Amino acid sequence: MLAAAGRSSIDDLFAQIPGSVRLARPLAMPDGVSEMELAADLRDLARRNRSADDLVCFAGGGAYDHYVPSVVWALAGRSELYTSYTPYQPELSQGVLQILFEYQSMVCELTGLEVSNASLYDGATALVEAVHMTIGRGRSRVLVSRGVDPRAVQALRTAGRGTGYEPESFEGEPQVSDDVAAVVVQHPNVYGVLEPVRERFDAAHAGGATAIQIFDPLSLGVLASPGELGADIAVGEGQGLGNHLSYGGPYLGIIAGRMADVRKLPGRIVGETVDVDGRTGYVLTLQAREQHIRRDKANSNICTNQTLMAIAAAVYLAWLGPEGLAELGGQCLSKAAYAAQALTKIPGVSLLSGEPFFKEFTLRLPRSAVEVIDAMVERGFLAGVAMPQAGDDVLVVALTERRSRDEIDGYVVAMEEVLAS
Amino acid sequence: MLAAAGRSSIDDLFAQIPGSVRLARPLAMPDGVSEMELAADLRDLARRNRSADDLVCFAGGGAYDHYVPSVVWALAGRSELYTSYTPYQPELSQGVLQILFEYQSMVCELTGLEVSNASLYDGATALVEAVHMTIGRGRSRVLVSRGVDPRAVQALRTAGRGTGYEPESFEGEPQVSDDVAAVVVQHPNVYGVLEPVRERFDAAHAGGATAIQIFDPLSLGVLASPGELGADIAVGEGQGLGNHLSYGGPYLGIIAGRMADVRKLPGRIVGETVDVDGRTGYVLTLQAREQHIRRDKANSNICTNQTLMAIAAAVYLAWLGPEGLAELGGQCLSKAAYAAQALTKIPGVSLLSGEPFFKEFTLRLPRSAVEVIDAMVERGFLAGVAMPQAGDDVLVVALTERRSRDEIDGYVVAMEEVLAS
Amino acid sequence: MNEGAPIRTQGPPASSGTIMERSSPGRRASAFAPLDVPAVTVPAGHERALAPELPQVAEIDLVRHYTMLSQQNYGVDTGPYPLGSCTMKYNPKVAETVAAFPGFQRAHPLQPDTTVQGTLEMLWRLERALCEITGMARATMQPPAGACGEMAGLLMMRAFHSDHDASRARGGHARRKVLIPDAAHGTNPASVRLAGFEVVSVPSDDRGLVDVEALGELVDDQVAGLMLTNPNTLGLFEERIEEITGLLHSVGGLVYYDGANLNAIMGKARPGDMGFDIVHINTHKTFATPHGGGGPGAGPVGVTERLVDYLPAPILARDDDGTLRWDRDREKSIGRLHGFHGNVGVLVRAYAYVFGHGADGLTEVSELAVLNANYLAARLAPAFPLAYPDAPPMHEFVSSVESLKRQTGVRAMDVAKRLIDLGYHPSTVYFPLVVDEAMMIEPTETESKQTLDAMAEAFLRAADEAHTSPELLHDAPVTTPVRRLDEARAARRLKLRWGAMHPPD
Amino acid sequence: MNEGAPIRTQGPPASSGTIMERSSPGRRASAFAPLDVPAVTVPAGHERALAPELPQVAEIDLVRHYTMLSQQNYGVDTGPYPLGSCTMKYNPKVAETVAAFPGFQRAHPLQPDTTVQGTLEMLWRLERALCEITGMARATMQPPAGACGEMAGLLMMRAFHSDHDASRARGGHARRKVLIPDAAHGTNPASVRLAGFEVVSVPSDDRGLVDVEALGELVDDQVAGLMLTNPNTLGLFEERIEEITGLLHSVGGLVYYDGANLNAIMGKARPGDMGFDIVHINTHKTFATPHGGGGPGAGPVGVTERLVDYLPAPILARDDDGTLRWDRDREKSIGRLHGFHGNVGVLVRAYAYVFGHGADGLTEVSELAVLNANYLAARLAPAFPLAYPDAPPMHEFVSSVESLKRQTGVRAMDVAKRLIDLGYHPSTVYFPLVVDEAMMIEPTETESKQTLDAMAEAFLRAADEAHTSPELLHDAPVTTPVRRLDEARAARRLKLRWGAMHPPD
Ligand SMILES: Cc1ncc(COP(=O)(O)O)c(C=O)c1O
Ligand SMILES: Cc1ncc(COP(=O)(O)O)c(C=O)c1O
Repeated sequence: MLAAAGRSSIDDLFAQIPGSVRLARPLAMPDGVSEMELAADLRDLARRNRSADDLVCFAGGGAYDHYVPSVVWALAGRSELYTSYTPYQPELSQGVLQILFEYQSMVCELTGLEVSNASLYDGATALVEAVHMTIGRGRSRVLVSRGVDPRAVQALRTAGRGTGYEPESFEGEPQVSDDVAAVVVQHPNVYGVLEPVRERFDAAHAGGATAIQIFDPLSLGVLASPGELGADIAVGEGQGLGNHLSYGGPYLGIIAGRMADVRKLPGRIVGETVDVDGRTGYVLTLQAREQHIRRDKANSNICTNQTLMAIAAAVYLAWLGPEGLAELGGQCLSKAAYAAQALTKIPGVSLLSGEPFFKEFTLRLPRSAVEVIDAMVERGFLAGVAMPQAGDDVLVVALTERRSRDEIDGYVVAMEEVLAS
Repeated sequence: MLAAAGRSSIDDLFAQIPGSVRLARPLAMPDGVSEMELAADLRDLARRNRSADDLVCFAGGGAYDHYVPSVVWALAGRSELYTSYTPYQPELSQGVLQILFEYQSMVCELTGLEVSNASLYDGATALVEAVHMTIGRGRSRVLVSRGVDPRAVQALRTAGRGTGYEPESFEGEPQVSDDVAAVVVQHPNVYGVLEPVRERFDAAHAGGATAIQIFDPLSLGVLASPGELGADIAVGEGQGLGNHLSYGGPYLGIIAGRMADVRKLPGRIVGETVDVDGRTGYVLTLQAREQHIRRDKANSNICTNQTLMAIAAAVYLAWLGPEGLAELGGQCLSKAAYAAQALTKIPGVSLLSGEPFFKEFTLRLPRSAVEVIDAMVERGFLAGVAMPQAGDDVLVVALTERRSRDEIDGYVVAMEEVLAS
Repeated sequence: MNEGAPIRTQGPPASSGTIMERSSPGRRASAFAPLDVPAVTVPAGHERALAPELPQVAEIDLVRHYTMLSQQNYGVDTGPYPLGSCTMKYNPKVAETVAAFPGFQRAHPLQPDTTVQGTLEMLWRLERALCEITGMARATMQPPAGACGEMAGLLMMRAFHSDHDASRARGGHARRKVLIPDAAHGTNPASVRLAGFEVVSVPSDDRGLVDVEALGELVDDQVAGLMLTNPNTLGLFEERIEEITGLLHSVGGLVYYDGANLNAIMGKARPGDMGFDIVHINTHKTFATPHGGGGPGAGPVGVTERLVDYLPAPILARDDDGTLRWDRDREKSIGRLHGFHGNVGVLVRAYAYVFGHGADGLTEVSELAVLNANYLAARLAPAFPLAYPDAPPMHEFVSSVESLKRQTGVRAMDVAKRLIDLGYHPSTVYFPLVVDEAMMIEPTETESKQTLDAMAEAFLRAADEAHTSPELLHDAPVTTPVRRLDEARAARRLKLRWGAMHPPD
Repeated sequence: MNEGAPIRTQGPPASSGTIMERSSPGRRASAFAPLDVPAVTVPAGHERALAPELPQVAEIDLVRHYTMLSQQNYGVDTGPYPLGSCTMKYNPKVAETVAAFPGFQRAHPLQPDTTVQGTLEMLWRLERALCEITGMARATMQPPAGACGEMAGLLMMRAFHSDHDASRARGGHARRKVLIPDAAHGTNPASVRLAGFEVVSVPSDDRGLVDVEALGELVDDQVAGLMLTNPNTLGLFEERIEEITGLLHSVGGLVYYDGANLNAIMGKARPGDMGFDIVHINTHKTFATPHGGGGPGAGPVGVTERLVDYLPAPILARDDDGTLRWDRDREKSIGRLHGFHGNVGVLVRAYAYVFGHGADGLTEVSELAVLNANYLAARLAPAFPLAYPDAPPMHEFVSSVESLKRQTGVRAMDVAKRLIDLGYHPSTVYFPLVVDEAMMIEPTETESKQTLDAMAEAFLRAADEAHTSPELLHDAPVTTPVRRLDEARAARRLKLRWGAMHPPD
């Protein structure tokens, strides 16, 4: 092969690299190992974790222990799908393209909005992209409800440094002057509580700003959709839709909006069309928005996205169906209510967040939340998520359809013990 | 649908079942559960086991902890393969058919014999089928070396009750009179030891009997093949070829023999042919041997076989390649030698089996083997397999390429402790 | 909606040869940890002379080759698979998940019983459930498939008779005959013969049921037993089943239930209540364990109380403290049928199906299986009349292409091949042997009405085309990677492995 | 040997509509445990008015539908995928196994650090290895893809300059310009703009390398930095790289290494040693984490010592007792870029690749990647000359179809589509934008010589056919489930979801 390539040696292939930058030594890391050794190494590492596989998980905060049915990854794990890349050649990619089209359709149904893209990185970056859609025409202020996940706000703050805004937080009624680009509300909010979204969005619209809702896709079988609530753009974390917890990623950034804004929408969008013989087929469309065409004029720099997670979400949503989605929502709602009631009977424990809530609620504990969480791990529970910005004694507890009454009762008993000790 | 079928109710569909045999009550078992509950139930059951996943496995006796590379089940687990059945419609089944053809080819290469079928249930039943091929023409005695796995002999005894023979065991030189149908030798034998197979088979042939070898497919990169040793029929357990331990099944019965005997070979056989356009393709062939055509004249009653395990074996063997097979054999050989040497240095421990051996050897312990095994479990080891028929103090220890020197050294230390206590 | 015959079919030639054609000297996918103990070589005289010619390929070659081959295969996951007698129902994916739990997948068969209580508990519960479903007392999980279960059952018959028969003086061999309906599956007669019995064929009456009068003639004290499916091989329920089992029992014979058709009657009727003494179950049929391209399956066998002692050994026993263990000490047992405990990995999947569905779900399975078959039979009847229209079909039915053949020259095989081009796996054809031009169709409960309708339209279209353009059927299939294959040539010019071609003999 | 374009192509119409067309009221795949606590309903005013119209299907419908769709997709597992700049190498299967270990897969991102020491150790070791490979001091694992890594890098540039720049008085905004070669990938300029900088384009010379003299002209104290791949977007090594980075450093600028082409130089040269300050890595390219149909990836970013303080927060810290924890207390950090810790599930796979290959293996990867590209370039040269023949290609190369087009009217797109019919995924076409009728070909190291030869023959055949039967190219593809699609219509008559069609606006 060297000869055919007109080269005399492997070294010759690298001759154009100046000696001064050539690495004169081997890389300072171990040499390769066999699959057998590698798997053993990673198995040992994995076993050093205590995960939701052996701890009963009441942690939420944007990542939830919803059940992932086997069928989801039996299909999303088909290698023709996961070893392909962005469908630049649509004739060879009808599988991925059609599934993304179905995903977009289901996201529109879920959110009650008109158009969805084919995925963003995660919920937090989806918020960044949504806000970015709204900046301009003299509007560059971003009002963010205090109920928005602080991690999402941090991501917004990071991105804002580049684009030139600084998220401002508001509580109650937002003051929407004519320099406000967006009003962001999370619903259910980071404390789990249902917000008076319609009023907030009315205020946004009255001031000419864009209403952005951060939503929980799993709530939308029972809760009013972003579209119904008046959101112009809805973003959410799609992890719960068939994606594993995986210590925070790969997750799924969902974004949906109005058709009028489709050309501002970031990322890939799949459209239906026909081929030269008139057969229905799918392609990436409106590519003129994207970085590879618009370059520094593009709205977003996203290229590689989270397609596989969107595929899993499509399979999961089709698995759920409308009735499943509603039943799941009802289960979350009921189990959260049951758990909150039982926990607040423990002396010293009270609801910090008000009601109503969906699947998460926030407790004030008589002790440091971090300590309680550690003590609960000893008893086999991931007790929830601490929320230091609201107080050291604040704990957010999440309930999914997966938690049984027995598990909840066990959790309550363990919490009593921990708080009594 | 009922109306279209001309029926008035679901009950009507079962009207032809006489009331006297109708089940008038629900089945006395729980009602169905969701996937989520089912998976939790089975996960709990699986966790009640301590498997080779957390115990270091030195157990063998026909089932071995060889490494199963990820690629094997990534491919054998493709649903088009595993949700299909016997390829009765070859045009829709070229995948399974070609893989079985490749499997047969690789088995022939391994064994040095001319023809293989497409799988039998497991090693023990493969022996039964092999012996069955030899009965007839005035020959009905079956001589079985004492080195043959007692479980295989038991299976032979069970089947012999139907076909009309009683396996007779021999040690040393078999006495092959003209009523002897088959001489069966296991090599390496159940104690791990290499037998003087050639001499045994010469004796068999001198007496006009068929020479049957039970072989270990993983030994055949380094050990002489059954064909080279003079076997007429070779049978073996194919579990080690990419199939999981799975508490004993599904495993893979391998059988190979001479072309002259192909019409006696049990089970499915795939052959190459051409289609009406001259394209190469594969079909089930020589079906006239089989039960569905020959019925009570068939040599074997096998129908459903272990195709999927044969597929896994084909992928595994192609993964190994000739060099991998040889390297694996060398590793087994070397690790067994190392372990045997270290263990027999422990006071009171001696080699019961002589040398040479391949990957297994047999120890005489100063204590009951069953007790030692239990005590070793406490220390994180599956110490081996007891062999009560050879003595309560007899332990068979197996080494695969997967065991590291560290694990072996740890095992030796644990054994010292156990025997000292 | 078109289900499609989802196998790769056109474009560049599908076949790129065997894996050997991807082989290249020195390439290799496998790797091991470096040998960390002193190297030992094979003792003299034991070395292999000629290295096996296995393929030399990288992992990527393996993956491309076998992925492509998988795409040339049709499974239940690609479309309907109405093979009569095979119960090709959908295989729920959860079964694959749970079977892969390391506690199950990595258990060694010879571990101490105390270390595998999870597996033993699973097997115990499954045994109890199977006994409840079939009306049996105990069951063995050893047989890896139905045929092996038949063997187990017949050997138990044999052992039972040699124990109990008044004619034991004659060596227990007096009962030489086992009765089997003429339409029975091939494994039945083959097993009978291998168990040392003689096959006696029982005729059917013109409704397709056992001719009970003729059976009466055949039954005598030389009869060890009768093997039967119910619904029978034609998919019809043997209404006189109690008379039949009674007849056998009256001469001391035993009755064996071939469980291939159990899918029709779960929760509705139990073999035990019909008078059967021995029952095998094909978990790969009734309990949706994947067929694996031909296997593995599992063939648990249940027996009534009086046969429990003869079950293959070992069987499970529960100690007073609840611990389960293998009871090996079973004097009357027929012995061992499998190297270890049977296809346990398959049985985990069966457990998932049985307990996932539960009492209510299994009953519904049978209801829908029978409903689907009746619906499809009715839809096909205009073109493909039932071979035995006088008894109502249960979960499957046998149609005959005989009249179509007379009118158009098109045979059952042609219809089958045309169905392939129309996107469907054909039904079983030419079985049972007693029906000319038989098509044996078992849609199973997992096909929806939409799918049944689409399938019916394909069958009816093929029947239509038999009249209007029979060449479409004669030439079919044309959409597959290969077209009709020369089976005669395959058997004549045996090529059963790469590299070697054996001349006709 | 033919690799085949293994996607389902003929037979019954491949398309059977969307999953919605399999929907039937009341059908449902999902099931939950019965609610075991008192049922609570949604508080008034919060109820959903209109239920979402999701499909109503059974599990079998899901499986058939998505299995069929998967068969209509071409991935690395089906054949070669020589997309330039994308490094579509083989994805070892072991990565899927280890990523699925429950300890990794079921870890919640907000668990106490003490409970996820396994994951943190994995991330730590991976960070160390990536820093060694690239010559950086520390790295962040947060960016979920390369583009996000670019953003992180540019924001660090920004923060660094506003901290260090003499002209801080001017608000740290003095350095407004970021230089990018004209051939750069679209994400580079997009990121620059989003980070609040202006793009200044750097021209190439006629060898296809950065015009260092022109660069000299562009460099001044308003320049925040330069972004570059090396090998560059044309697959050529920037031989004057030290001069380039020196130029930037001389005015206080920073140099960003876009790691898209890292596959060419592992173990051979390190961005850090070339003078780069910031490096992103695309694990989905260099470290074979599956591309997922478009994602997920991961885009770790490494920096030299002087930039460590600016890394996104949190970063890992090891306490004296060896315990790892997230250090959140990082005053100068640019902040958070992702909701949690990045695509950790992807990073496990990258770890498997990096440590599976090790120092020797990674070096060999680059050697073979460059060898394969050079071999293929040489084989294709007669028909598809290199766009920049004066510098030797590294791991990928850009050919031009310009001369073929002039002779035959056949365009790069036609060649690409014809390759599909010949069984191959085409290369990248029309990128980089600076080359007319560009074909950017990156075979990767995992393709064997056999495969390269077969691929070369397909390319050459297409070139031949351009002369002899150009309609084969113009009409291609004809072997796929759909033929060339009307992209203009898709953009004009937007139909982006089922049910709704939006009129042209
Ligand atoms: C009626 C009947 N009996 C017995 C069998 C044999 O069962 P197995 O294939 O599981 O050995 C079959 C299998 O098709 C069958 O249909
Ligand atoms: C040169 C170059 N830079 C940057 C990127 C963007 O990386 P990602 O897709 O991971 O965001 C790519 C991806 O194709 C690329 O090729």
